[in-house]
Amino acid sequence: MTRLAAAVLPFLAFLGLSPLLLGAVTRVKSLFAGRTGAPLLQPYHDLRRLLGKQPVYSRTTTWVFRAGPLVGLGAVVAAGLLMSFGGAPALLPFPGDFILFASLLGLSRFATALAALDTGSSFEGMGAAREVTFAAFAEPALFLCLVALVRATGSLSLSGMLREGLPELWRAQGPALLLAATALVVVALAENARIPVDDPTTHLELTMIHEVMVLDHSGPDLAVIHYAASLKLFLFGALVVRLALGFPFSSPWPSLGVFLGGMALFATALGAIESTMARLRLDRVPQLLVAASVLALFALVLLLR
Amino acid sequence: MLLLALLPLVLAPLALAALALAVPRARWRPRLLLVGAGLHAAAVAALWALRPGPTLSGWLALDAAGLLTLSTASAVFLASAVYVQGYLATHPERDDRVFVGSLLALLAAMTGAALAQNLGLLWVIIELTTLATAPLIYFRHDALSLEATWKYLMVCSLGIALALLGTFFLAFSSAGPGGPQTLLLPDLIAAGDRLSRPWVRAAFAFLLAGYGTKMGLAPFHAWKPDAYGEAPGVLGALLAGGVTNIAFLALVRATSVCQAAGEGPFARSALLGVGLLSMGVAAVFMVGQRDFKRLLAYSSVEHMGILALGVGLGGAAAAGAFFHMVNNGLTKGVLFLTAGNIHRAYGTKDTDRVRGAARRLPLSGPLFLLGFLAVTGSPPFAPFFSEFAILSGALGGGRWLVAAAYLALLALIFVTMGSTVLRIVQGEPRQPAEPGFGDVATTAGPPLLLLLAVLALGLWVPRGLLDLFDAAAALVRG
Amino acid sequence: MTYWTGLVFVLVVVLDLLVLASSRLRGAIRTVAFQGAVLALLPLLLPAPAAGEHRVVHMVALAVGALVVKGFLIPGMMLWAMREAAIRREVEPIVGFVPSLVLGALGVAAAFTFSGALPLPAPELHPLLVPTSLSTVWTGLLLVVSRRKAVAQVLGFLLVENGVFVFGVLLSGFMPLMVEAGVLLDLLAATFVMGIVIFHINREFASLDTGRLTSLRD
Amino acid sequence: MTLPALLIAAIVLTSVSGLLALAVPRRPALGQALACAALCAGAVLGSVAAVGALLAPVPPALTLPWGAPGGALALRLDGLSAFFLIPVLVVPALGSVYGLAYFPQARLGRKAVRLQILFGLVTGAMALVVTSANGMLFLAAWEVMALGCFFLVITHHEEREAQRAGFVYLASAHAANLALFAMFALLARLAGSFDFAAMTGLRAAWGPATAVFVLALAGFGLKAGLLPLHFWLPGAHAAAPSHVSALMSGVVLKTGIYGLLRVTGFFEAPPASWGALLLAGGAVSAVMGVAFALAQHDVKRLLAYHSVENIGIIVMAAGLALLGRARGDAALVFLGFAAAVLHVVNHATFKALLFLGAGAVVHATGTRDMDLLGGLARAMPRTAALFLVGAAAISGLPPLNGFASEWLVYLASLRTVYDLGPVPHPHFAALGAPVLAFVGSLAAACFVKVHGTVFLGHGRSRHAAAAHEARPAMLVPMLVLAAACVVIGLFPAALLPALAGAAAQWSRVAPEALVGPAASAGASAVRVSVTAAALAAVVLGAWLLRRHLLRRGPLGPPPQVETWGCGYSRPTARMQYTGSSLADALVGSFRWAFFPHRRVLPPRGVFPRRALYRATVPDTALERGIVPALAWTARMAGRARSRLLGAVQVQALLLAGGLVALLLWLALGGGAPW
Repeated sequence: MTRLAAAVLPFLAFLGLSPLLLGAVTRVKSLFAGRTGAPLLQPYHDLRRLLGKQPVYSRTTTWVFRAGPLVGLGAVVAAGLLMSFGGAPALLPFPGDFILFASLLGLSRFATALAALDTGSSFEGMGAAREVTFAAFAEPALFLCLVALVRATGSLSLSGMLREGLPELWRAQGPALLLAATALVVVALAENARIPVDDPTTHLELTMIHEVMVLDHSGPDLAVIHYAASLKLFLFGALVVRLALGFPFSSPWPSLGVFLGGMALFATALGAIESTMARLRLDRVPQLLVAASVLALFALVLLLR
Repeated sequence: MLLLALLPLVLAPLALAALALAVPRARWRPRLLLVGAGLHAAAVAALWALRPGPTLSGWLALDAAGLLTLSTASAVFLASAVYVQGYLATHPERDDRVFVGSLLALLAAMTGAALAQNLGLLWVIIELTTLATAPLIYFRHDALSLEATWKYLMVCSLGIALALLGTFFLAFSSAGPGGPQTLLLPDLIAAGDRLSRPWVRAAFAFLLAGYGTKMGLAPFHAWKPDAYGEAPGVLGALLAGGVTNIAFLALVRATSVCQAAGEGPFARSALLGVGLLSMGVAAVFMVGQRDFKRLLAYSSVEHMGILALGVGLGGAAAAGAFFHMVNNGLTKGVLFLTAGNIHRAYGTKDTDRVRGAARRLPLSGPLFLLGFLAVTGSPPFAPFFSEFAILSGALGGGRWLVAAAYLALLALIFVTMGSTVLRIVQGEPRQPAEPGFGDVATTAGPPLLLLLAVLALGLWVPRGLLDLFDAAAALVRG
Repeated sequence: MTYWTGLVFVLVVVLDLLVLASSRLRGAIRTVAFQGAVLALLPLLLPAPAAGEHRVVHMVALAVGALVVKGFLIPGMMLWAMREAAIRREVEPIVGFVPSLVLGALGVAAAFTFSGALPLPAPELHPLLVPTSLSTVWTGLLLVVSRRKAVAQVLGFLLVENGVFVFGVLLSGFMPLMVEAGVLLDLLAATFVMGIVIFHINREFASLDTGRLTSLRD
Repeated sequence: MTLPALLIAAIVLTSVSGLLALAVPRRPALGQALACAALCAGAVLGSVAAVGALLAPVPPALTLPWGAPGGALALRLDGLSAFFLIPVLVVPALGSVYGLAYFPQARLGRKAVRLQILFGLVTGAMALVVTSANGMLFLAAWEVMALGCFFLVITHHEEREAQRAGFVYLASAHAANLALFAMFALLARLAGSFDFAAMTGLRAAWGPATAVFVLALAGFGLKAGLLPLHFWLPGAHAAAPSHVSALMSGVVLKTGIYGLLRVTGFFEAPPASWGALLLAGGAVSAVMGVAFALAQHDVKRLLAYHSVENIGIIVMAAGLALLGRARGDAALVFLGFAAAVLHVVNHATFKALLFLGAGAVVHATGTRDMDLLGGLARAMPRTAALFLVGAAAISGLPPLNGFASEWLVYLASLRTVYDLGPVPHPHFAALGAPVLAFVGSLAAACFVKVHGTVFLGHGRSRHAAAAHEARPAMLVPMLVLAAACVVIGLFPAALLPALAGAAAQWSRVAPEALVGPAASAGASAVRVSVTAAALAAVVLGAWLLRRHLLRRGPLGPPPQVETWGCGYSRPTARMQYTGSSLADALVGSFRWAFFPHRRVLPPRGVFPRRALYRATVPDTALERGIVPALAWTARMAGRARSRLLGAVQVQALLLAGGLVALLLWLALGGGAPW
């Protein structure tokens, strides 16, 4: 029973706390800007409000438009099943699960981008184009990081990679892991449409990526999209935190606490980055991602040495 | 009895030729051709079963190589004879007296050459084929065909004169003390190293130049595109399926004497070089060729080169060369006969103006395409298997460079020939069809049958035929 | 006998060079005819082997046949063709007479060199035999290549045949008469056919200039 | 009936099935239906034989005498053959059903009859190719297939495009054939026979074996469309009727893969360099294939380039399997082989599905230019949905079959960096994983572009406006293929034991050594299925929730409005993002490899009237490599052909010169310089 709870509870935390993570990031940014800012739980209010609203659908759209958010959410939740939060292994770990993990995120992107194109709007087309373009560069970087981790840990599953022997590894292969972690952070920023790749708060349609793709979604659909976005951020946060913290967890419960603390740190760091950096010009984004790939490749080379 | 078997095969067509010159009614003459071809084919078929021994004190005899050449020529001639019935019907204005007579004389000459075992006699008969074909090339009686005839006569006569010199050289080689003093092939071969080797080598050089001219090997091929281009398609079929094979046979005979005299390696490497050169020259001249009959002429140069290459490689490749001789003869029959049909239907042989042959000639067009595929060595047509045998021979002998050059040239030739052939066959015809020049049974049937024969040889080669190729190759096996 | 044979061979080579140098067609035809006649006499000069009666008949038949064909029939046909077709007399060289002669001389030299490599099978054969034959063949080829008129090319062909004939004569020892007769008949027929074609060419193009015959090319 | 008899029945039945189209001249539709039924029956028989062979302990085999020199009618149905045989028969059968509506004999007459005959012939020849156990038989069947495909490509031979594509195809097929001639001649020389049985177990010694491998790579690579030998492929696939494209892309290309696997399987312990070469070549093919695909406007050309990509992935997997054999790593052998073969099957299903879907679109709209289409999901919703399944599958997205096989490729390539035994592994192979990820995300981008531009948004031209849903005969094959994509994607574990058996036969590794890796991969594959189920559950749950919320809503059904134009109130269809603009940034990063043809009419003046920008990206290998090389050859040949040759004097000179050269050579000793 305890084991089951130890496995399920982190997953529930993932489902429940991810909007909070978003709230925390926003809060940190407000603090940096010298404002009080919205309450931490504001994302939950937003979601509830959107769920209660009546949606509006364009005449141009088809079922693809309506299915997009649902598939996007489903994929991210399913990816959560493979991710280890806290000290416990994931719900469904298996060798090679990280490939499925990345592919599920790809599925979510695929669905969202198609839904955007279904509106026939040039703005949303633009957003979809940017999303798929940047993803194409982010994906190899992500995989290079993961291959480096496979090499470092000798495990093919996310849970295995992120649990066993990480502290010793940091001692032995610190520089390589640092490189990989840095690359992973860049990928996380790009995948989640954060600064410096994208600005989630901007309202200039011509410069946005993720936000412009969902311009036509409204009501419950928009709620689902926002929720899925927060889940995705949480997933990447977990990946970074689990890699960066790298200390042993003897028992599941304290480790969950430490993990959540780590996520808070992640939120703070993210807020700090977003407040101190400017958004990159769009055509520079691939360069950033290629640079991340090069870092990860370098890490891999160090590990293979 | 033995005399009866071989000699009439030569004399009967000659008699018919004389009859053709004498018959006053133009309507009957083409029928004579049918009679001659039919009888000849039947007699050749009988030869397969009977295999009579030598006659005229060994001057005429039937060996494996001769039988193969003779059978190919007979088959192509039969197809051509049927074809001529339809062909002459579209040209009622031309006098066919000389045409039919020459064709029958050509048949007699080809038969004689296939059977001749005396090299002097062989030369005389081959010179006769030159003279018998000259009027056929001039059949159209216009300036261009006249030019082609002149070049053909001049170049071939010169070449054949060199072959005569080579033949005399060979005789000289046997004239020394202890020599057999003969031009009879079996005696020369039996003499072996009693022949004078320098003379044998010199003889082979002259015979290669001479019979190579007749065969159309580069650089002795210059007459070929002109003659094939201007002569009626049916003559192209006969030249490519009969006369050039006869010349090849003569070269094989010369090679076998060289072989016996211990000069086999010399002869074979000369053949190899000339063979590859012919393929290369053919490739160069096929690129961008705008006259499809000349294109076929260069294809003939290429395949003569392949034959020379096969004999030059020796061993298994030589058997492949004999197989290829049969295949090439039959396939060229398909190509030249259909090319003649296309030429007549469009009134031009300029590939820029011939389009959509498959539409306008629903049989000849596709047959032309299939003939092209067959001749370039696409399975399951028979030439594939013979070309493959030659390739295997090259690789088996460790001749990597030769194999590579062979493959590269085959590929290049396929591309260049294919681009022209496809342009002709595909698409929509630009002008409406000229009336009266469509496919009829007599003009489209013979190539169809020849193609079926080529296909059948690809699907199933009888054991006996394979043995025959081996027996023929044994003459020149190194 | 050997002395006379040698003289004949030298004469044949000189006649080769004379053909190359002649600027008039008739003269060239006559020279070739004369060469053919000289060669026809060659069998009679040869050492008679111990073959007996049969051989003598053979030799005489060959000499007479060659004399008739080479010395009279063929030149007669060609002169007739020239008259009938009203062919102009000039030879019209592509390669000038002097260079032709130089090339001819070079060919003769090369023929002598080359024949050095070929051992004579029988000691009684004259050493000039092979070089004479090869020189004549070479001159014939040279004439075909370097002259513009169709008639001159036929002459070249005849020269080549003359060169080849030198050998044929010497082989009469064991070459059957049938073959030699066939060779001569073929030559006659070939010249006849060529004559017909020349006639047609003249009718078609109103000229015998082979420069007109270059429409067929790639 | 024994398995060989079933197989022969299948081959004969499929080969001659097309002739039935002539059976009822009065009722062409019935004739076509009969031919189609015969083809389907043959496919069923053959599939039964294949399944039986997979279950049989010993591969069924049969040998009959044949008259061709060195040839024998030898058939053998081992695991490799069986896995290829099923798609090779089923995809054409489905294509033929599709043809009932797409290419009706009743309307098209002789053209359709010809196509039907060739369709069956090619199918039978392919079945023979993948089951023959004799080199000569293989070559003969191979060429029948190649020639049949040529005639299929020039079905519309009155169109210039088809003529050119057909010629390029024919030339490359012939070049491939020549390479294979030489390869089999060498193999026969090494083995002493044309029988595959004799060739099995050859030592991979340096020299002839390398030559065999290089020739196989050239010949089979040309057929499979491995970059840069893919140049014939886009044109041929675009010009052929769509069910022919499905046949060619779905299965004909795979015969090249089959040949490559078969020939490398002959050798004992192939050198690691072979595997490395295949891996590298496959990776280049995959990346450049998808890059070229992104740059296309023509939906069928685009799909054709995706074939190049997927062939690249398959070849990568095959290379990994060879590396495994070189290193003696059974797990790598299994993963690589299973990945290659499974991806072959998968690509056959989803690529056939996509081509059939594209065919339905072309049929309905009359154009292949995606930038003229749009919004077809409303006119043809079923086609759109089925196409979407194929698009997701080819992008390697879970839970469809494309993911299952690519997952195995990932595992195989990662195999070289973890859990290693004592043998040194080539670590560079692990770079296959990021390459695959790159390829996968580019493919996803490309299919976002295709589906988004063709089926979603507004119609961009009158072509799109005239669209209609595909006929049932066209939809049913697509449905079957889509179902196959889903089923294989959900239950890949079911196929792994059979793949392990085939891998053991292919590599001659002891079957027991492969059981462990297969079992562990199978256990993981089950978890993939569970995750997929979870995904489906969440989607369903969210859908139910939304339905509930909408029902409860106080304002009635959701209002239908115009798409919000960010304040712009009169949007037109032409303002949409086109496929070209969607892919522009990605295409831009491959600018170094593209040589686009541009037609630009820039806007001029204050009130520009008409402006135009049109860029097409032709195939670099064809337009910058092959065509210029051939043109150069033609120019050089033209120069070599002197006009002087027309003169009889020059012809005689040639003769004399040839003779003099021969005599000179003789005088110099007459030795052979070669």
